[in-house]
Amino acid sequence: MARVKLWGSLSRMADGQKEFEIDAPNIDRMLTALGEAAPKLKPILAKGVTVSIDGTLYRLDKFQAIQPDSEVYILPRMAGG
Amino acid sequence: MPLDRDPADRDYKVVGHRHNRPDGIDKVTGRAKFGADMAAPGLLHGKILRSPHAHARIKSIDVSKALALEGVKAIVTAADFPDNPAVLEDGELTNIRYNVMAREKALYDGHAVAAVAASNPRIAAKALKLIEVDYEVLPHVVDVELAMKDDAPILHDHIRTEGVEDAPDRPTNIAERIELGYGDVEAGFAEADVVIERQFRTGAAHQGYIEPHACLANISGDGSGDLWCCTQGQFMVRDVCAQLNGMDVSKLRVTPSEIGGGFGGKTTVFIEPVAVALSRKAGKPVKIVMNRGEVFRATGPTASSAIWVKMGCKKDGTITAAQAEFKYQGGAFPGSPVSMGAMTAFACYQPKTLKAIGWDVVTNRPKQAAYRAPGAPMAAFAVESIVEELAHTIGMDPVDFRLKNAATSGSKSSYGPTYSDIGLVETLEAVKAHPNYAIKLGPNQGRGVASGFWFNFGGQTAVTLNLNIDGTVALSVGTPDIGGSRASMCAMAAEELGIPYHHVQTIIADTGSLGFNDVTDGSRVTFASGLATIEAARNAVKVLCQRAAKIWGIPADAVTWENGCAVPAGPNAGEFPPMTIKELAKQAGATGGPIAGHFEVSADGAGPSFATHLVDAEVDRETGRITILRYLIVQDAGKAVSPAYVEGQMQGGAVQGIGWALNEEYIYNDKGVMENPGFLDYRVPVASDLPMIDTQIVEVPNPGHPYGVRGVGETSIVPPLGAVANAVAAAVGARPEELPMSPPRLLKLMKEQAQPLAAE
Amino acid sequence: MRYESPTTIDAAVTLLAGETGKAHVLAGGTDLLVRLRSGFVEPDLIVDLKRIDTLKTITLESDGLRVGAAVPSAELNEHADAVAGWPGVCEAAGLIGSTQVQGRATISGNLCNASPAADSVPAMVAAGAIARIIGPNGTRDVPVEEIATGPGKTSLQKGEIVESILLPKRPAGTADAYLRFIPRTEMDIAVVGVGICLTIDGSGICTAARVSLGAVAAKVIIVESAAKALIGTKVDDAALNALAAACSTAATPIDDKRGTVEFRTDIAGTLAKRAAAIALKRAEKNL
Amino acid sequence: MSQVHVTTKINGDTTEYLCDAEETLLDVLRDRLQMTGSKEGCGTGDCGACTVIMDGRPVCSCLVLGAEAEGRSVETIEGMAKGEELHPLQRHFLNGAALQCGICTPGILVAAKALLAQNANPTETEIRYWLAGNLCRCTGYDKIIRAVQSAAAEMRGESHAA
Repeated sequence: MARVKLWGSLSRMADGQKEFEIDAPNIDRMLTALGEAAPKLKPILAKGVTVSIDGTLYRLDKFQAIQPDSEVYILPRMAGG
Repeated sequence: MPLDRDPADRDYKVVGHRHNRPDGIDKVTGRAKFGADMAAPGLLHGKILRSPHAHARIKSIDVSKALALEGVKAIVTAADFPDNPAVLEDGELTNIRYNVMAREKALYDGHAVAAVAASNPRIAAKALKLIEVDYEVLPHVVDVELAMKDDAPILHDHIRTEGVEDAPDRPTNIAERIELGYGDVEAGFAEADVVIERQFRTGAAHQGYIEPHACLANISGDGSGDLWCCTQGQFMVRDVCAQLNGMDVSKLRVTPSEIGGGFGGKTTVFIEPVAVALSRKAGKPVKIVMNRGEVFRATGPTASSAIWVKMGCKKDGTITAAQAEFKYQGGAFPGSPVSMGAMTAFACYQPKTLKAIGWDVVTNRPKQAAYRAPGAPMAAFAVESIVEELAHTIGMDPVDFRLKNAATSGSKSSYGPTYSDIGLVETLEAVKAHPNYAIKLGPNQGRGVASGFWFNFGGQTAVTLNLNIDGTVALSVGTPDIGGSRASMCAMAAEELGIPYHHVQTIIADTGSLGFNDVTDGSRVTFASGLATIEAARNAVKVLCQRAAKIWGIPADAVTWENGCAVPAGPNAGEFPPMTIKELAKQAGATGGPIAGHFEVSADGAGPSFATHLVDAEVDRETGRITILRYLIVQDAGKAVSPAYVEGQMQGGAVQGIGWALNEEYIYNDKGVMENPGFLDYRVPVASDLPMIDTQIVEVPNPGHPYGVRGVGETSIVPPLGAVANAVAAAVGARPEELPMSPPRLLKLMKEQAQPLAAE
Repeated sequence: MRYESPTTIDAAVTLLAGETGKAHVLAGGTDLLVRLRSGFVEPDLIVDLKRIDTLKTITLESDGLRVGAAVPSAELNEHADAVAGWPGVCEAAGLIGSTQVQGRATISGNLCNASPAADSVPAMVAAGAIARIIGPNGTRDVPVEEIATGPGKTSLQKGEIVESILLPKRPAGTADAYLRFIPRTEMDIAVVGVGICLTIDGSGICTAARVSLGAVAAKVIIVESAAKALIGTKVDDAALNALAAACSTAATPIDDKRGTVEFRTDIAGTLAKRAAAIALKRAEKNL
Repeated sequence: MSQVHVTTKINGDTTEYLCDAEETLLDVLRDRLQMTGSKEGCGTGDCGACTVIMDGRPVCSCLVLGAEAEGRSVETIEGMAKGEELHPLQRHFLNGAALQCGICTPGILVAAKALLAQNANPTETEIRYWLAGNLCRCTGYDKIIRAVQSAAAEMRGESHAA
């Protein structure tokens, strides 16, 4: 079970819950499970988020593997200049 | 893509050495073709009519007189960009459509309202004057805090604040509220021995690239065609232009020109969809070139901001609490970089508790575009100002104070995730050890330090490497070269293939020749196109080894690649003299066909970058003018593939930051009209304003890249605002809270607050 | 639009006087072309003065140095007599735009452009420069301070051209200086400009002075009270402070993108002090 | 509207063209003569990207009418290298990484050439002030100044390192 932590204001959309234990093999499954656990998050997740797995940011790759002991953060969508 | 091996063990033959850029000769001889340098037979010239009002309802547009002028071939307005599902389903695309051509309202001074194509630029200019627009001028707002007020003029009827529990039931200019943090900041402040809070403001700075936006569209009667333009992302231009014009993406081919600076400002479209629409309507090629006034009035500056920061620390320097509120206006549409401002603000440190709130606000200004580390420099200015003040207050050396609190490899970042290998501490220690840190200062001089952070990104990337008949290599990448990246690609391909640097020629491919690539942004190119280049080269090497194996009649896995040659893997593989890449290239047709390698990836793992800047400044106490005496940048590049170009990125970013700190800002009059849309009064630094900019590259390898490369383009603009402010504060004994620190502002500050001697 | 490049001043005057539409004179062109391009002016005729040989010369005359209307400021700054005799005017001319602009811009054009912030004008005013005007009704000599009447407006009549500017000869112990304030080091329009010309006698007493301010009023102004503050003094600290106060009092600037009323008022005094100190040093060498 | 006929020398070659009275020399160079090496960054003389040398002086070609070039001599970036041989300034800019995007480079090279023609040994400050009218947004000027210094040294015969 990976610990999935919500960045700042996202937890508002999860009724204040900041952390979820989710068993998912990759980002895509994890986001689906998260959306089911916190339905208000679904539109934000659909708009696009950045996922950090053990400190590495993933903006695109939805099928990046998540290990059971991974630290996962859901961050806002980001762009650079 | 993980780091290959300990870089200390690695002896690079090409990477890390200094090479001339492949585009260099063309650029020093005037041959390089930039956006405005292309012509076509029968070319028409396009010009754009822009709103003179900050906020106005467009009641009607009458183009009949303009259309009747001899030489005018086509006119387009918003009606020529009709609704289609691709646009309507994507909020950002809808906004871009509105931004490139005003619809029911003009939302800022300079907002495009109509466009003309005519047989020469002078006729096009005349035609613009004949277009009659009936405006109903509306109240406007350009200030971020005024725009947040309940009675502010409202730009969009549909905006309701996202990110708040009880979304307002009426329109607002506040597009989004964001929040992040951890721990109990009140408890953190209670634990602190010193608490300092201040309110800061920063002006809107423009990317200020010297090349105005320019493009040439040539669309045939069947709706297919070509577009030539200066952009940071030809694929983005293709997709957006096709979608806004209701074309199949496959019908538009976009070729990127040389790009005369971007800094984030060319990661979106402005004139390109308009040129496509005009060309299609006129049936002729149409070129649009912005003038400098248009660049300032209608392309993206970055956000202006109002930032409140409060921080507390113990006497030993430990930061116990950090709290901030960031208000960023991003112009007429949602999307200011406030969340990145909030996330980067404290990313250099490990405050025990943290709470940050951000507001994304719309105002009657041009839609902001990304500008080098979007959102981060102004946040760092505020935070680094307080950090420096805390250090002085507890009597601690400002570098030691930063070292005490510095984010380290394996520490938890202020925005959440745990850092992998990072190099902040190394930059701080290098600054402390640098001779500049020990130089004695004279009267009215001050020294300032600031650190900065940027995430760095990867993104979608495709690279193709083709072996030529003579053993040289043609490398195609899809990321426009804005900082010397072609040189780095040549170096990485040559390194992998074991051939000389100048045997690789890198080109930026058009959209018809290569798979999709995200725009050049987020300091991603040397990292992402670089790792794709390395992988493409490795794929080519596999093919080369197979061909050698075929020729030698041994198994493919019995061949390895060394120094540009196929060689038997060991004594058991057989006795064959090394076969050079040239010999293999020559026989390619006979051994199975063209030899190539390619690689496509959504690159992640870019690895964040940190920098620390050290600046000495002198203040003329009677006029408020600031002189930068000396400037040092220390930055972690992971692995500097092309050290000279890494230094160039560091120096260029620092000087842009100096400009932002000292003089650059959008100035609006009471009608919401920009007063300084030119290089005369939008004051970017000139050569005589500056000293030499000293650089020192630190290399803490990024574990996410085969060579350890990190992006370097953006971090360099993050520290200078705070570093310069800290130097000025030290020189005058009063703290600048508003940027730019223009002479009138600084003189006023000194009169009101300054101590006779540096007292901080 | 027509472009004409006559080779005599009479031909130029005839062209300008005979034009029924809008006519503009092109000397250096560094302002006119900007306004032309922005559509701010739409002339029917442009008369280029640079083919008129007599306007391209700098001549040492018995009563001073005559600078033709087509002499670019870079050339003025290469002229040894000009730099030695009128350093303030030359340094002001050397501040107009960039190196490239100075290769074209002329002090006559700077004068006729009638910008209150023109760099060379306060220096010329302080130097007591005289503009020679040639027009359909003949030639007249006019003090340069009488040329501009307001921003962009001059006292020149239809068909009249500033043919040259005379920098009058100076008595011993006289020197000038020009200082301006800009936020950068180069490439800006003066936020405040100060031109000062002063004369000292053998004992170091200031016997004559002219002080002129730019960018603090609708046109470049002469500040008599500031001159009085210097005359009769050794240009010591007390005199400099009185000078500064007089300049700040005389300044009636506006708030705009380049500076505030408060800032300009303040800086006018500061710059005047600094310019006077430079002029004094130069004057001491000229004794 | 009749056009103006102009005969002028560009990079040593006698050149004739017709232009509208309103057209600038920069417009003529770029649009009529296809010499696009001179760039337009501002059109108001504030950036220097269009710098050419006219009768020995560097000028902003955006502030010169095409018609004014009659009988003059104009040097542009296209005339700086002699065949394959780069001008020392070009070579030092290339070797010293004194260019990034390259849009300001032609104007800076032409302006620097004019500087070295009148001052073979300029100080850092003299170079910085001479080039103050040439904006560069990429480099922070450091490597540009160094390249001008090293090219000047080579041209004085002090150094052949390039």
